[in-house]
Amino acid sequence: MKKIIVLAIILLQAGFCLASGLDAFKEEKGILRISGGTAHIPVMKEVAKRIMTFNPDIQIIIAGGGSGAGIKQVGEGLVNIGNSGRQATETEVKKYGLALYKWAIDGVAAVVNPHNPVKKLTNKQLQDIYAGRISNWKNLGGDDRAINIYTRDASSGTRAVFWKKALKKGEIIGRANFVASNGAMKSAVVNNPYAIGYISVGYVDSTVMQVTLDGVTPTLETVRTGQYKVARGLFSNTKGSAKGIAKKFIDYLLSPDGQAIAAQKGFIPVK
Amino acid sequence: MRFAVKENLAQLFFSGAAVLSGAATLLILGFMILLSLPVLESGLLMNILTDPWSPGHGQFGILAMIVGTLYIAGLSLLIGFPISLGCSFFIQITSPHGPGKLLKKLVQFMTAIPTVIYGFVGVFLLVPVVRQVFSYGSGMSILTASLMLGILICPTMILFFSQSFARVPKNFLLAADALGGTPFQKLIYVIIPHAWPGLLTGLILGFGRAMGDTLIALMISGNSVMLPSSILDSARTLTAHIAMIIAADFDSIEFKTIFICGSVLYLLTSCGILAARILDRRQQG
Amino acid sequence: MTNKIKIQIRDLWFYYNTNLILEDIHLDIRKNCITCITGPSGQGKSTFLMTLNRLWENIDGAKSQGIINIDFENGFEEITVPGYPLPQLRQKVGMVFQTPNPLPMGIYKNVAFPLKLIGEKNRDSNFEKVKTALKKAFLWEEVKDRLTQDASLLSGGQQQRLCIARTLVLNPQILLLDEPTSSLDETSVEMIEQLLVILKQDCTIIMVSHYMDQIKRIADTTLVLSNRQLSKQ
Amino acid sequence: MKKPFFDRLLVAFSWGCALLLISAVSIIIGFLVVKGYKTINLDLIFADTRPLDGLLLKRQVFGGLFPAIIGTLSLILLAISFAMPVGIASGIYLSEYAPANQKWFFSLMVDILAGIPSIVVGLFGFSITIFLHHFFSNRIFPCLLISALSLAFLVLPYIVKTTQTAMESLPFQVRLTAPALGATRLENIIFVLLPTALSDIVSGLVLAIGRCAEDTAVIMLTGVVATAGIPKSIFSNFEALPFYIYYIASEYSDPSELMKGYGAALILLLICSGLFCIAHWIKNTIDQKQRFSY
Repeated sequence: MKKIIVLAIILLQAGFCLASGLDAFKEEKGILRISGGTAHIPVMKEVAKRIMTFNPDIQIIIAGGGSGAGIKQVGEGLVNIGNSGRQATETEVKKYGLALYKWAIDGVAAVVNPHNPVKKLTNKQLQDIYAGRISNWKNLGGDDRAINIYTRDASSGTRAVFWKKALKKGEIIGRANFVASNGAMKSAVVNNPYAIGYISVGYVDSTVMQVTLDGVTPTLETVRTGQYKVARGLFSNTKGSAKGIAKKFIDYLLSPDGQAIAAQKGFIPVK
Repeated sequence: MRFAVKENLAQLFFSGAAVLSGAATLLILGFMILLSLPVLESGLLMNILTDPWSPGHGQFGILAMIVGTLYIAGLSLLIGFPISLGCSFFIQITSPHGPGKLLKKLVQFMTAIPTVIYGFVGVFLLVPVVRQVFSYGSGMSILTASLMLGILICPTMILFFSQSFARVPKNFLLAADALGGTPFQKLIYVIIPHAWPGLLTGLILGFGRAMGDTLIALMISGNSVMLPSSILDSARTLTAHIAMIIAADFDSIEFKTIFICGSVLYLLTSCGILAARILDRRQQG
Repeated sequence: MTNKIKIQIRDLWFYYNTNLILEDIHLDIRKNCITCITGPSGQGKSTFLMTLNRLWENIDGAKSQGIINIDFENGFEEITVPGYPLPQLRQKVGMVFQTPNPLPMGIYKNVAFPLKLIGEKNRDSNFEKVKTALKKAFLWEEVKDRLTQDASLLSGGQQQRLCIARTLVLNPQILLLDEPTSSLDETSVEMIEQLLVILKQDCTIIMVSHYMDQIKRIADTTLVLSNRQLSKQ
Repeated sequence: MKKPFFDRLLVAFSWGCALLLISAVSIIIGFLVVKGYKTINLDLIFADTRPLDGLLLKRQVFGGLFPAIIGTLSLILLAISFAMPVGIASGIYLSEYAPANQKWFFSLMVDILAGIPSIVVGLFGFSITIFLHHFFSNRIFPCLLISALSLAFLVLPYIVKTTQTAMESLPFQVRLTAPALGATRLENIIFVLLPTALSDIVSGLVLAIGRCAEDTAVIMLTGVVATAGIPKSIFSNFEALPFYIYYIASEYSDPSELMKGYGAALILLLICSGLFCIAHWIKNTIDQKQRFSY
């Protein structure tokens, strides 16, 4: 019974959203292509679902690829919106004439498997782990097992931010396992008790354990207050100012409804 | 006269189609080489073939991937070859009726199992097992990928082996039987000497299949870019490398190197096919 | 039986790749006769038949040179000239093979197949032609109730008569038979022999056969092929 | 009488290998079945959309496998309709027309094409897209059409080979029957050779369809995405079952999503085994009726 009530409330909310923020999409038609940052995907999916349910003539295609790919692809005109989990560099902005829209703030947390007793690290320890100088959990108070390092490929904005702000641009050892997205990183850590990786705070839930870094636990709250420093903006970029459906999509992201979705998916709204 | 026009048109259509099929092969090669050219011209080829992969330091070497590919394909062959040999003995020699026929059906069915299924089962069944058993690493390793690939390439080899056993002239076998040879003697003195080019061909095709597979390596080999030092290390194959780097910046050197990977894969497999062809002719002729 | 010449063969040479099969054959074949060819196997008897409808051109590695003239009631024509229209030649020079070879279709369609090839579309006249051909081949009574049935369901002898009917449907002037009875039982053999004797009123028949008694029964002329030469017995 | 040692060894070795392979395959399939059979229901395919609405395309299906299934089906349809005519025609050319040297060259080309790793074919499709995007129209993207074309390249050699082998294995007399009745080469091919070889060709085609259904490497470079809904045109991106399985295996975010992965894997396995059985059935059943015993 309880479930049904909760469901009804959710449905009511959804219905409410349909009536309010989505009116702009009436009469629109066509394909909206989105690619890039994988941290953005849950929000993108939810927004897309609402828009496509409201107006089936619109098709929204969401692909990953990482922030680098998002910026590049929108610049090349391959997609309408290119997401990035880092601010596009000045050269990128200049080269492609990008317009940047920041719609949420996100932290990047180091994560381990919940069964791992090691739940606190200093910044130095984290750098040593990733550089390969500490290679066994035993040295950190855990089991006598090798540390399985997971990292992302160069296209990742999450990696860029983590590397810059948590690893202080330190080395990442070549032995590290490579995964292609936030989701992939999370499932890798879930399945491997001796893994360490890093994901968007929005992806953290009970199946993985975020590592307390220098005494600060990465949560929505600590990121919002600025206590947890490994944070970044989530951007949606367009080539030139946003136009057409892309503009309406970004407007919706920045509307109260859109911001509510961002918050619901574990990010900090900008408004 | 209308007859002749129709005939000629048809022949034109058929030959056009054949030219198209042949052209496809060359076109792919052409594209790979063409897109590798910028790297080749910049004189970086040697660096790319020998450097480590570390884009942060401006190093884009694919040596680790080449080694990873050969390592994984080689090990999977080591696993798959004896099994395939045993199974083809089973099908052709030990019990050609009943059980052998059933096994052959199963092997043919195996060719229809999607590779992504092997990968999926690998991720959720084999990887944890390997991690537990060896208490080392993430469980995503050369060994894990090779085990799965070893099973994947079995049907290719088994079907080829049993075909080349079957091609051994019947009267030779009869002669061996008439002289009182045991099945083992028949195998050693008649079948193997006749079928070895076929065995080698099957081996080459199996190797090509293992080398060309993307999904299993991508999903369960861990994709790290170090030169592997043990079979429990994780490694990245050329195919997985292409799949991972495809999203990178088109103008970057790292993106351009995937065409080198493509060319290397293309050339390696074509050499395999050429060798297989020569061997095949040898057995037939 | 007449003494009119139907086929003139001059300087005929035949090779498979580098093997010489027929060497400088000179021969005349008489009209409305049954000419039997015999001799050891593997010497090129079938090959010789195939030079008369140029079917050898469909075989890889075969090569022929020389001249063959055939009188299709309009004076001799040289059928070996390069541009000679093959479909028309093969419609006038029918051929039946050693093993019956019905096409993968029904009985009626098998016999009507050559009509389809020449573009005959009139269904009534086609039916009459098929019926006549089947009657000539002594098959009509056996199959008239099951014309749509698959031809492969007939017995071997019936299949061979079907193949003869299929050849007869275009009223060929020459009939080539390559050991047509070798795979059949006695009654079928007898039937086909009878049939040939009747057919030679309209046709010039050239038949390869191994059976001396058969040759004795029906041949007007007998030729032996050995050592690449055809000689009269 | 006791068998000699080596013979017993041979028997033991071959039985061992056979059992090993059988158990490996049973474990793989059994694992999927045990873990996944519970997920197989309409919800897996249509999620919270009413099945009928989803089927009639009245409403978009979110979170179900329906778009991926439709994507895979359209991919198969397109790829086979490109590859089939070209493949069969090439096969016919190679077996009926080509002189020896051409035959040697073309069948080498086809063999090489068959050996090229599918990811390289995908890379080729991808680079063609970029090429067209730069030099022809900036409205060309990786899409269903590009994927289907690349897949067509992938399965082309299978179709060429099966057609060629099927035609070449026809007995000599079958080939001569129609020409002896005055048929031209084309008439012989159309009326006799093709119909007789049809069952082999069709079963080859079905196996090619299986290849299209299972391939992941090609499509992941040429336009498949995780979320696209039902493809609206051949120029749009699409979802596909094998890619969905790969995607779930590497990026699932909660157990219920993972269960969908098991369900998808099981469905794909069912589709592929179904195709395999159809191919076998065609080869064995239709064959005996069509093939003539001479």
